[in-house]
Amino acid sequence: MKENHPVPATPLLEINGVDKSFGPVQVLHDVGLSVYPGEVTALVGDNGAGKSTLVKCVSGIYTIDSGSVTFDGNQVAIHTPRDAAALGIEVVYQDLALCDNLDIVQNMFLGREKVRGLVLDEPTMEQMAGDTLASLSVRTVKSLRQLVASLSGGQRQTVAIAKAVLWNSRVVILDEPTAALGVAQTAQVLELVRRLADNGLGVVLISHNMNDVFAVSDRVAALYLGRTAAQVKTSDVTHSQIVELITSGRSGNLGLPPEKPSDLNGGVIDLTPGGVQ
Amino acid sequence: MKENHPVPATPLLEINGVDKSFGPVQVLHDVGLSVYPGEVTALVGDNGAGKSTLVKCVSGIYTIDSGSVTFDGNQVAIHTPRDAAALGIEVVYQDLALCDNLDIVQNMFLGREKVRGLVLDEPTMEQMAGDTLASLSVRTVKSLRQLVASLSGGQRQTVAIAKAVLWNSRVVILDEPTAALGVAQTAQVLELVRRLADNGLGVVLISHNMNDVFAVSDRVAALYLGRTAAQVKTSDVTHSQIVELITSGRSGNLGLPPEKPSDLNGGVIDLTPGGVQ
Amino acid sequence: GDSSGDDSGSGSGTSGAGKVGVILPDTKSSARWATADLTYLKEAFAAAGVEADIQNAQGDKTAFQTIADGMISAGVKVLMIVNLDSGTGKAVLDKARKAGIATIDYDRLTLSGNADYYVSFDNVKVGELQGQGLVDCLAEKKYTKPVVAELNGSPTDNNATLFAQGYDSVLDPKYTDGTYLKGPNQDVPDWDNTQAGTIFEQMLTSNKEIKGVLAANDGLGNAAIGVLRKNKLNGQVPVTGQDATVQGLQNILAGDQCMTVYKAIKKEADAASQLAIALAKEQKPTTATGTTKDPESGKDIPSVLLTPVSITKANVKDVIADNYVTKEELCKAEFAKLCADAGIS
Amino acid sequence: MTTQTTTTAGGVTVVKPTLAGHLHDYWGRVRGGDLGSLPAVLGLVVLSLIFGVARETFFSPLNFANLFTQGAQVIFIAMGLIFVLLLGEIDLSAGFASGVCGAVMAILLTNHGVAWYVAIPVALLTGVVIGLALGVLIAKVGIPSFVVTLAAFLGFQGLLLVLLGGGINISIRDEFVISLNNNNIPVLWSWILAIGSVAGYAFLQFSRIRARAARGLVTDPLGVVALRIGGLAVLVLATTAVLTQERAVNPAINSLKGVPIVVPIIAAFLIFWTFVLGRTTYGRHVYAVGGNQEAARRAGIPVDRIRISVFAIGSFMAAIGGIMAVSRASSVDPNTGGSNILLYSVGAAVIGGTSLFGGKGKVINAVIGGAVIAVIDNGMGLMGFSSGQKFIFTGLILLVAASVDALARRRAAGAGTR
Amino acid sequence: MTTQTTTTAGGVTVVKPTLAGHLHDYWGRVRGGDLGSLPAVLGLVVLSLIFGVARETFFSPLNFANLFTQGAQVIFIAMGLIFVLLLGEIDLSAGFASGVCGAVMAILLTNHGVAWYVAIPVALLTGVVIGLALGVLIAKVGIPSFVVTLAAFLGFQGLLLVLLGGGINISIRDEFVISLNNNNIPVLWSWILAIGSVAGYAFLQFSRIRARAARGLVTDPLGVVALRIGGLAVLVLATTAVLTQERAVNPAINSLKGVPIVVPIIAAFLIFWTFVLGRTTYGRHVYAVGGNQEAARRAGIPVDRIRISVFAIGSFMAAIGGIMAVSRASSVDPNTGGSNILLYSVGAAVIGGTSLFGGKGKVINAVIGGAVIAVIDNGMGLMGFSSGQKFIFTGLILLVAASVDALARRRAAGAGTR
Ligand SMILES: Nc1ncnc2c1ncn2[C@@H]1O[C@H](COP(=O)(O)OP(=O)(O)OP(=O)(O)O)[C@@H](O)[C@H]1O
Ligand SMILES: Nc1ncnc2c1ncn2[C@@H]1O[C@H](COP(=O)(O)OP(=O)(O)OP(=O)(O)O)[C@@H](O)[C@H]1O
Ligand SMILES: [Mg+2]
Ligand SMILES: [Mg+2]
Repeated sequence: MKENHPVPATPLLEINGVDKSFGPVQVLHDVGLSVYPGEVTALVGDNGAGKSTLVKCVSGIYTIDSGSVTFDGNQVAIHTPRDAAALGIEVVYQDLALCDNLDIVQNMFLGREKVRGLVLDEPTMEQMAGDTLASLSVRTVKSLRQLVASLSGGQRQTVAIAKAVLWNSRVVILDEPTAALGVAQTAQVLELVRRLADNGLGVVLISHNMNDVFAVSDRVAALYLGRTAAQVKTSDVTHSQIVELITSGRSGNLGLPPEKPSDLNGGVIDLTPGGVQ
Repeated sequence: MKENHPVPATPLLEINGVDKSFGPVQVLHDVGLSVYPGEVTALVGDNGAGKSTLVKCVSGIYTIDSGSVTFDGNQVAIHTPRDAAALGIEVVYQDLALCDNLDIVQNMFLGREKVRGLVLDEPTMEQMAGDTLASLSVRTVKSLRQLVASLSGGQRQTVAIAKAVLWNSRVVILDEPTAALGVAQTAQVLELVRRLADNGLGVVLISHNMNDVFAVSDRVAALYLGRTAAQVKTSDVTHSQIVELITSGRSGNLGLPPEKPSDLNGGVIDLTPGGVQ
Repeated sequence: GDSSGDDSGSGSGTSGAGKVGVILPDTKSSARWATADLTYLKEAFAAAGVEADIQNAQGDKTAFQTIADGMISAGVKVLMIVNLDSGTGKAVLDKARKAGIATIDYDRLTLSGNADYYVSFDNVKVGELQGQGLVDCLAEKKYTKPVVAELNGSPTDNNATLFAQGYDSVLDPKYTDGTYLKGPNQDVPDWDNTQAGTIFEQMLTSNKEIKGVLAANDGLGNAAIGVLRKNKLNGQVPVTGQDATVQGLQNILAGDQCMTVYKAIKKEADAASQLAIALAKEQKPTTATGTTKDPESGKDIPSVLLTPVSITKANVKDVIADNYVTKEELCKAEFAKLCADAGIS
Repeated sequence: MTTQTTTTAGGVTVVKPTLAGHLHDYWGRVRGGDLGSLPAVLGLVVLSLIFGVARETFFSPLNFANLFTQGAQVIFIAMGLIFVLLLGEIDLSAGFASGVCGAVMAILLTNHGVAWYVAIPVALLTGVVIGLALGVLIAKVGIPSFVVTLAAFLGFQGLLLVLLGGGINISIRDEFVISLNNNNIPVLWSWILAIGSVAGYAFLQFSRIRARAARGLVTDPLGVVALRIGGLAVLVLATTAVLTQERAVNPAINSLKGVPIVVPIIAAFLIFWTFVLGRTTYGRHVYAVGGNQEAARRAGIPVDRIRISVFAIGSFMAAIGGIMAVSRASSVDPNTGGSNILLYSVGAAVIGGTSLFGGKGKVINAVIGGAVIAVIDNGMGLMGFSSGQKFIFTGLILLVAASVDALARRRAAGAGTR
Repeated sequence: MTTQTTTTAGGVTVVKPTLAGHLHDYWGRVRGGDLGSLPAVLGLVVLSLIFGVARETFFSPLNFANLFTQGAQVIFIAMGLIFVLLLGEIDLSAGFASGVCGAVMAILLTNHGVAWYVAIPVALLTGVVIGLALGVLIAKVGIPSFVVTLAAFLGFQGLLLVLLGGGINISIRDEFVISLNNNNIPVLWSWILAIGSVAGYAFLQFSRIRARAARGLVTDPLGVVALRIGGLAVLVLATTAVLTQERAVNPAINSLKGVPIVVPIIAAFLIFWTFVLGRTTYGRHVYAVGGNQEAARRAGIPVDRIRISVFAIGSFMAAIGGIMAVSRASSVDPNTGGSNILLYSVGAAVIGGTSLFGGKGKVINAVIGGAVIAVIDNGMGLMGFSSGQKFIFTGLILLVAASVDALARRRAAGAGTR
């Protein structure tokens, strides 16, 4: 599936030196990430490494404490999700964020409803939603007018994905999009991810599944305890190297310098007996 | 990891002919499932097949419309989660159901707090929680007193799992427990699942990941559109047979009889162009 | 309107007199407290050069006590209260007495309160005037066996009970001897005019024969008149009132209301402020010539008692003459002619 | 049961809708606990029967007409509150805001001799400004709405006293304003309006079917549409028939017939706001913010602006309620909008089926719930109880009406949708 | 910054707590928007300064002592409401429930000549029964608490009227009851209680440290503990010092000094309920049900029973509030517990930092919020405004106090914890 593009010179989205604290807890330390058009960048890291936090910083849900975000060569300030959407950044969040009191179609078009004059154009929306869901192998939805509150875990996830890919965006970020999906649906989503990149979009895929990462990604960026451990071409690394980067932040000459625990996260509890330190 | 037990004659938990409707929509049709002590039973099925609904019926969150649940040879009526807990059935739900306003320790001991006289015994609980989390490879929690609202997706999942295995139960049901987990944590959880079964518990594992299913399960039960497609020994089937059971409800001589669409789910929309019918 | 207590009480006023604290009850039972009493008392104290802090408890007993606490701690020499109920009134008076403060019951007697003085209109008398007024108006209409509806004041207001006592003493004999038929009789919570409208509308719906309405004050009267007007019955069904408000007087001029009761509040206020001023100057008051017997404790309280006046179309001009209501307010627009007809110039 | 399937736009196969299928689905939903306003309507019927048996005048046309004018203020305030409640917020100041707006109108009319077509817009504008101010404090400064509107509740109570010069009543004489909540539409026009509205509804239904059919989408079966139109027609025409009866206390003196003017005003606002909530982007966003504020924010919805706007709508509708109250009392006093008006209004919305936690509710809830409140108030007025008994019975009846609802919905618990 | 680590039970490595670290963390939390009751306390200080500057009597010992007796009813009702609010429910009837319970006591005392030690328990029992009834209707029948308690609000208002025979006042003469919210503790005993409570707190703190240290768990550094104890000591002793001043207006007639009796009563309930919420299984379950009812249900918590119990606690505390109100007024009338008492009580809880959406709140919030309300009420009383102005200013000041809170918490938005 993967094709070889000539790597474009400038990244579409570039994040540099981002710090982010929640109260006394610093979660991101000087994190960087580059997303190139036409490529799938896999963002990997252990649970709690800070992947979702980074995504939320980029999409305007959290404000960053320091650091810069460059889009298309221009430094940008993203304060709200509207700003991100205006730039063409579309995100599938891990905590899906659907409105339980609305139905599938209403959720998919939320914030970008189709109208005819003043009136909502329900038929058009219903049609477009049906088409998109069908392309994602959704087969068990009872009705497009079902409330999302009553959907199964996987169905909810599909709605969230479908919602993000409905639009003409330039960067699509997917935070563990296949976590709850069945076999067929997972395959469809991975194919979709690849197709988006092939259409020239910048795609960021967060996943804990190394098979998926190696199947579709062009680059891998690894986070370790809130720091960028490495960003490399997928073809340059092996499966076990990535796993090492994820679990210890280093792998051979890749990764962070040897650690001094007191420098890392101020208050990390090392729960594994005999772990850090 | 898997060991060969002599299969016990009677299942620990047996579900027979369960129907469940939500208003006009029937989600489970005449579903059966047997859980044997000392075994891991994998419950598989496509998104929206009814796995989570079945689990919730067993754990007393939903009341079943008809059918019977037999525990340890006796027919039982499970009306509330308390009833299920009293029988020794412990569940990790897909929609984790943690109290966001409580911290990790408080969530883990919710409903079964340790007390000394009238007063909560916080030190004991903190200690036990720490030990359990450590055994699940949790390394990035800032403090055991962190509110679960501020945990990452994987950290929340770990807390939910840890909560369920803290107790001396007889049946443990895990609904997609590894969906959000990192590589190391996933391995730990699978090992834990096997260990629970080896200790004589009945374990039900719901997963979309066939590798995991084959790695730890003794039996596989497949649901297709709310019906039991098959319940077989894992060693008797192949990877592709299971996938076929999941996606079409049949595989060779296994599975449901050829379908009549009007018989299945009253109002299923077939969204894949040219699908059912 | 504002009180004159603009610098904190150090105890001594400009003329060497102590400060006076006045607590008025509410603004809902009657408009007088916020308008008439406040103005007259303020004027009287200002004229005498006595510092006064005048506040309104807004019908809230807790607030009433809180205000009293504040005045006592601000060091007033005289405390004049219009109690919301005897219980809180007594609590306040007791506290004041313990602090060595002279006390005056204004308008309402605090049972067992043992205030030093009492100044009031007779509220039962007010009710009697209302009852008599209605009797007169019904006689004028020459209805036989008219059905009379009663729209009482707030069930939580003790004065409403006193008014009812007064008018029932006039009406009950008429019911018993069959001259009048007893119609619906309901209380209006909080003296709420909107609710009064609904309550009266329902009275009229359930008993279409209502020929007279005993409304406890002008606001309630106006609510009843509104419903009557909708049914084009205004003017044919006499309605009573109280307080001589602009609204009530206009309704009287228009012929929709039969009477109101005018309490020369200025006289009451002047009498009370004279007492207070004397006490503040540590003189013995000479105006309290009468006495009132506290029905609970049986004690005689030195009193100044004033008489209320019944107002009909014929003597509306008296209210103007008293400057209680100005001609400009009353004789606006379409009322100019009616005023002239009533002899108001 | 065998179901026929049909194909709709995009090649999607769905069950073919039939009349029987619709009824079956509805019954399934009802059994499953999704009852809409059915229980409130049931409660209304039960209450009416009780009062009707206890006092025969309850069912007289006069009393029926009174119901509308008596309930108008609460219904208008509740309509506005629906928007606020949809966001999971509360507006404790709505009652006194209606009083303030009513007082503004009365003062302009009476003290300044301004014409109604100036006074009413100014009062409405006052409402909008109040709402905007509340909304900004809540959305931008971030104070909880309970506290802001509690402060406003106190503030407006004071403002009303100050506006009314410390507690006097102001009477209004303007014929137009008084007519709003007192007079009736002539009988002929009553019928024209009634028939026109039914015809309009039928036209909308059929044109919707035509439009969907033209796009190849699934359409409701004709039987269902006919049932809907028929139901509405019966309701509207029966109401009109009753209200066009002579109902004067003394017909010799004064004829009283026709639909009260306030009825079409309520209907107009009901239709307008239902349209806004159901068919416009704005309405969709209100539901979204109420359902999951974070999801709405992530979808790029300007959450703060939506929040401010619902308070503006709330206070605007409160202003209309205030105008109606002043019209009915033909005067304004410091208690206009006070007493139980606020609690009754919120109660009307909640009894009608609106959730206090946001995301769930319709404008019709305000009307149905308001009707329940008005019926209780009206019926209690006919019973001739003492105040104490009246309060107790009102509470009890409210409880009974709500229990009908709650018990009907209890099946929902079994369906796991509690 | 280099942090030292230490090992605690189970071999878990954690950061070693130090005084500096604690302060740093606290500052971090404050910057991050986790302010606890700091803003409310700040608001209290600001308000006191304003009133103190405007009216010097505000700071007199007499006025200070008045504050407690004036605020008692609201504080007690608010304490009970905290439990109800923690579940995301509301109790609109708490005000009148307090009135009813007060009336029950007064009737027993005055009309039936019963002794206080019978009358008070009966009144408290009445409160519990009321709460249980409300709770059952809400939890078992499933009617929303807003509707049930609105009905109860009306019902109790009526019941109060009926109990009081249609509107009369009942005075009480019982010295004990009157003393509750009017009299003071002798000066000697005031000091004994004050010093005893500080010593008790210190003892608890140290024994906790010893117990944890004995189990090898992390303990708070001594500096932090000393700061806490010292802070409490300053507060308690300073208050006692002021309250033991002679504060009679005319000491020759009557001496007035000592801590008002109501102060230790408030303190006792504060400590008791704080213990229940923070250190018992029951309290934990209340938070769990408030935070996520479904999660609590799945954890096997008897959600319905918890729900019923909080209403019982709410009405029980309302009964105490009612007794205090009757004590202070030495009488009961149909408006006891009416007026703004309810809104003030809910307002006190919310201003103190309790969420209306459940799961977040502490009993101390009721005391701090109640103090804010009492200070506003007390200060406004000293200012000598007209009623209209007073309402307006009360509203404005409430708003200002809440803005301090909201603006301080706005930083939380930046930290994404909005
Ligand atoms: N609001 C918050 N307040 C405090 N800490 C937080 C908050 N949100 C996240 N954290 C902490 O920040 C760290 C990073 O969280 P994040 O959700 O970014 O992890 P992640 O890499 O997405 O993990 P996962 O793979 O489990 O989803 C975690 O340790 C988490 O506990
Ligand atoms: N409360 C409900 N009301 C109506 N339909 C529901 C409800 N809950 C679930 N469903 C429907 O029931 C079907 C089964 O859902 P369930 O959650 O059991 O699926 P699942 O097998 O767990 O799927 P997944 O793998 O995606 O988690 C789905 O089609 C879902 O839409
Ligand atoms: Mg994540
Ligand atoms: Mg599932």
